[in-house]
Amino acid sequence: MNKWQGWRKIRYESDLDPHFVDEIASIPGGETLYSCIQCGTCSGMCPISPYMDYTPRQIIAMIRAGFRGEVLSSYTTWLCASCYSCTVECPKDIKLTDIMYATKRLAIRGKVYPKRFPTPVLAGEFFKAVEKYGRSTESWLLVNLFMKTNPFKVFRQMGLGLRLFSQGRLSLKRESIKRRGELKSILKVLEKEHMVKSKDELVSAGKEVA
Amino acid sequence: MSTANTPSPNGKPKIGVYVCHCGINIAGRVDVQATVEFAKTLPNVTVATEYKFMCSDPGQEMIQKDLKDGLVDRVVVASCSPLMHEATFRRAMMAADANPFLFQMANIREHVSWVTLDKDAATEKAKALIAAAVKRIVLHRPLEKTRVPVNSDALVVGGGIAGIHAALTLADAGRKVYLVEREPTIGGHMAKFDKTFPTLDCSACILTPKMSAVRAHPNITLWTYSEVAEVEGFVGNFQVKVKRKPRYIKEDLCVGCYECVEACVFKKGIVKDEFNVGLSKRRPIYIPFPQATPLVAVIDPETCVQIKRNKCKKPCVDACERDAIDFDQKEEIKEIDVGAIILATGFKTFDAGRISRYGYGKYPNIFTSLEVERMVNAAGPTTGEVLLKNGEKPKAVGIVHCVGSRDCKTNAYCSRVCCMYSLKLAHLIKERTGAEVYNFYIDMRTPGKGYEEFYEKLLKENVHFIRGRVAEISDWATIPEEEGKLVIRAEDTLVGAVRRIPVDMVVLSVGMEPHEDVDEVRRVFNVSCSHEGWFLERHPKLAPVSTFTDGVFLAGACQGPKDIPDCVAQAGAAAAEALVLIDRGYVELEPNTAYVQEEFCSGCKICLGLCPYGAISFNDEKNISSVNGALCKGCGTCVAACPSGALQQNLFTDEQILQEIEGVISYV
Amino acid sequence: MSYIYYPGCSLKSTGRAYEESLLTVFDALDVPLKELEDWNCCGATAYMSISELKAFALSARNFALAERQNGEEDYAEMVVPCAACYLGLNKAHRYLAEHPELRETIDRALEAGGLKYNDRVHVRHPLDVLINDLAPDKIKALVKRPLEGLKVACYYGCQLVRPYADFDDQHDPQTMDKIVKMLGGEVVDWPLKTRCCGGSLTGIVQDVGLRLSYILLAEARKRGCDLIVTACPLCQFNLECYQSRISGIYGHKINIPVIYFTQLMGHAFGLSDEKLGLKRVFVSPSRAFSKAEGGQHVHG
Amino acid sequence: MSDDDKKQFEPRIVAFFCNWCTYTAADLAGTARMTYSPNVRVIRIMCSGRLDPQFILKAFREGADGVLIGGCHPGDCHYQEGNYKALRRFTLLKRFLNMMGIEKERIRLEWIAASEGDKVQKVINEMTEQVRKLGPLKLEPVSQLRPEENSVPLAEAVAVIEGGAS
Repeated sequence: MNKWQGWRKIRYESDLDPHFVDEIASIPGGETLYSCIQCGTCSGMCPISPYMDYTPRQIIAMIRAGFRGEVLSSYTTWLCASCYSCTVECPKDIKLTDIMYATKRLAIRGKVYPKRFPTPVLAGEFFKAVEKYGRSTESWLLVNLFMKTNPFKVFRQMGLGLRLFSQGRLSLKRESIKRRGELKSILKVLEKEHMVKSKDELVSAGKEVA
Repeated sequence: MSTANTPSPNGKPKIGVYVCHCGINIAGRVDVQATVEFAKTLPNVTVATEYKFMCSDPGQEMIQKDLKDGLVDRVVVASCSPLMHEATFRRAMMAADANPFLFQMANIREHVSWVTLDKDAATEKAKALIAAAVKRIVLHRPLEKTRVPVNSDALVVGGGIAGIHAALTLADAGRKVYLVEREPTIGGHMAKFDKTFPTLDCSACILTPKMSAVRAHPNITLWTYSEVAEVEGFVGNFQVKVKRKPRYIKEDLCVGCYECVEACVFKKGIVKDEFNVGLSKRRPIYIPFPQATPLVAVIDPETCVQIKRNKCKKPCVDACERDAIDFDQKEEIKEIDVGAIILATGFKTFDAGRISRYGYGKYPNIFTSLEVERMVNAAGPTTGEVLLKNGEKPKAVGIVHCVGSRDCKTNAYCSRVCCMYSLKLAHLIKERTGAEVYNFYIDMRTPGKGYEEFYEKLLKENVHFIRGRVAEISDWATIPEEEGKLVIRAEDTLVGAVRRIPVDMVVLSVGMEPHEDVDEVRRVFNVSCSHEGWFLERHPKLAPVSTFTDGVFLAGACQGPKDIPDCVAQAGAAAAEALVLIDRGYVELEPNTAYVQEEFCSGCKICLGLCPYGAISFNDEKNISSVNGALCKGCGTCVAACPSGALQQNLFTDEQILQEIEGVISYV
Repeated sequence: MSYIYYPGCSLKSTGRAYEESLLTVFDALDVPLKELEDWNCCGATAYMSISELKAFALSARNFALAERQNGEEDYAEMVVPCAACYLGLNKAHRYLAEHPELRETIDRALEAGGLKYNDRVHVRHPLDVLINDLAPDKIKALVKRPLEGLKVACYYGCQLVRPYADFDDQHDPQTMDKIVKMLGGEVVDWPLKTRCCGGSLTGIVQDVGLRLSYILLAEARKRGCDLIVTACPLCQFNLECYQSRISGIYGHKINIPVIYFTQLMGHAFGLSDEKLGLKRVFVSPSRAFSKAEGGQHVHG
Repeated sequence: MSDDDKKQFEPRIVAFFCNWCTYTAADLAGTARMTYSPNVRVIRIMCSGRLDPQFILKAFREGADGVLIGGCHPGDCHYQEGNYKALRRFTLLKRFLNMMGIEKERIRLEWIAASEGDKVQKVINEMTEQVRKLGPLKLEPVSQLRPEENSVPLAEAVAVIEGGAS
């Protein structure tokens, strides 16, 4: 964006989504989200917040204010390494790591996550493998990942890879469980269900929606 | 007696039902109209009407008029909780020459309109409660309150600023006061402070005169190093047992000359000095501080060689010209009778060690606010200097707010005083050391006279304020400038960036907590606690210093975090409430006592063992039990136990309750 | 007490050494570990990002299998060495107990697979078992090569003690420290015990991931430690395998062996490097070890 | 609310709350505007120790589907130990009610301190749901019993218990 246009934009209430917070809060234990006092402990504890486009605290403020687009397309949730230091130290017992998962899932559902950013891709590949074989095979996971994001990386990682192979710490043999059918039928049940409830789901569940 | 007072001469009761809107508090959820129409259909109801505020004068006058006009002889008011306004309406009845116990309240606010979402459901529930009241009141009989004289002496528990002020107020009013303090001296936390916010006037200068006034006052009996062990009796007539721990010094002889302390075989301190919160050490025989009241030495049995092993040269004894030292002193129990009790047992500070990421106890230069209060005190261990453990002055100091406050893992509440004392300490530290001072806060809370102005003063003094709760404190250095420092990591939420701030000293502004033994204490005095452990006032707004036990009042931080001005104000209020009780000279007891219907008593004696107050005695020739109304407190346990139903309880007879049950269920 | 062993995907590949050393050491302590039959992925981090529900279902299947394998015993003690799996399973365990709505959904899913979970599982970490189930002197008794003079930094990582583990302090954990002391080693005090190593970011968002690992390695070195012990395959991988690249990127030569606490135990017990997977390392601990042995006689 | 919600069974529950703890807690719940199900009707007694077993029978006979009793926590009784007496009677009465075919889920004793408004809310909601699941109380035996009939065996039983108390 050009400097003279200014970086900050006025956010119009009509562009915001007042129910965004209710959706996020619908995860188990999510209701504590409403009691955030913006103290910043989460961002202070987070080892990665300096690299995020919004600090975890800002993400909560934006969720509460209904900045759906900004939150779901932000890099923040995809940089979260799930170390849970925010969750452990939050004075209001807000399950911030779970909230990050929730935003990740919404971002994927809404296809608004940062494209070509490796973490969502990794998640996708991991998911597919486990869905199919019940276990993940690290070698294949990495290969697929780099093919999808940046093929040249494969070569940069090659040295490391070979060394691991030589030590028997990587192998191309597919890990898999025996009773794949059993797992398949279990996961099938959950195909249509989501932990984060959309506004309509909330209303039909008789929850009070702001 | 007026006609209204003798209920329904023709045997037919005339019941008036008055439904209160309480503005929209009730009318907002309950269809008052409907309840009135419903009440009209109930048997024996002669008047059923409504009003915006029944407790207001016009409201009361409505009732009084109907009573005077003989339209009604029994009154049901459907409004708030009886704990709120029963007394009000009973007074109104009396003013109209009606017996106040021909009255019943239906609680359709606290128990209905405020707790029910659905309007229809609320209205139905209100109807049920009204029906119940109407059914039961038919069986009410006129009763007289019994009057019991009040003992004019008072007991104040706790010798902090609140207890001191309450005791002096009562004593100045000419009442005899017993002031009981657990520690060897009175003064409490305030005695430890150097300055007080926001005026920065010297704490000792305003407190010590009050302390010596206590000592000197002819009406005050001061028992330090003592605890209340037992309380019996009831409002106006408490029997109290006070345990006086042996201090191994004859209080009447000791003049506090320090000779014994100097003479002790230990030439310097060996145990951590409670008064200096561990920043210095004291000897086994000691005087807490030079202005201690009483200025009397005390011997700590845990460390005194003579008391522990009975082999010491006892130089202290030789040193004492007044022979005040007495190793044979034993614990003694004092028994006193008082009419009123004021609890002013105060608080303890939060144990900073509980938050491991703040490194208290791990890094030497991390202090609690109370420790720094002692440090900045001219009479303290560093004679007023703010020093690091190595004796140097800090160049940068971080003050961390809300340690043990506003945190669901420790204490969810705000401790109310930390923001202000942190500002005070920031000012004093800057003044004494010229260091850069950083305050880390979540919200600045300065609601008080001159408080916001004090905040502004600090802003102008260029103290740094960072809005962000500290995440971590450690000696982990990432750049050369951080080497050898304590690094405070927090998000500056106003900037939106994480900051690492290297400092030499950290002050943890610890919050206020109830004492550990609060549960035992409250049981001694029969008062309740909030779930945090603060003593519970009778009503948060209208009875802030009363408790649910008549005659027991609250003052100071034992009721919740408070600063000095609030403690003093509340202590004054508690003293005034106690005086109201004492000066009236008598208390009227609720006539809800038990009585025996002799003709039904089978003499099975079951009731005898049940009464906790020994109010029931057995008449052998008549072979029946009888109840002493003066001793009966009206719990009704014996009544429930009586197999032949001979025992009954005024205002809660079996029949009245059975009627009430019918009322709440089968009114339609 | 018999234990059911849940390896998780990493311990079958990059973390093989962890599995080898764990089984060997637990054998030596004669605490048999029996692998969970047909176990599946725990539903870790990456998976959760797509469907938390399915992630819980994956954990639930493992619980159901564990109960079945456990037979009549009232609780299946499920030993989970991988920190990520431990967290994933522990979280599922907790949530299934605390959130009936979720539980109901998951039960339905399991049913479709002909399985049932009856809350008869305990999720345990090896550290938890070693410190809380074993006789205190049992470990000491086996030490043949005490680690005298060896400066060890215990690195717990994040997911092991946070947020659902209840066997250790979440900010300043102690169990691994205790074990190192039992082995005669010296524990280096450092404030980064539980700071995140970068997790999967090291591989995919390297500017961030590798920096996090670098911070840990640099501080460990500064505190003068000879060796870092971990209890997590990913932490071990990040801190060890990327060491040379990290040294390159940040122009700061770092060469610290990073091994599993089980490998360190095995070594102190005098067990062979092969059995402990100590041949599968990038940075060899042998120099550190020899420092410890400083001339004293070495048994078997 | 959907139609079948409207149609759902609304149990009638009578509660006996002691004046000093539970009744006060209920007031607190009100002051704090904690909404809960309207099915419970509270009757105030000075102490849970006043609770005469016949009150509970009466309530059921009058058509209550459940009875809730609230007293001070053990050790907190305003009258020293009335709540212990209540507990004793409660335990016995439960057995009796069972004989009469009244499920034990229909009667509940809770210690609720003056500060525990939230507990009042929780208990009342739970109790309502619990009783709703059981459905309306259908009880021939009780309706046939004359008050004087049932009061005799009960009184004796109570006597035994209280005797044990003294």
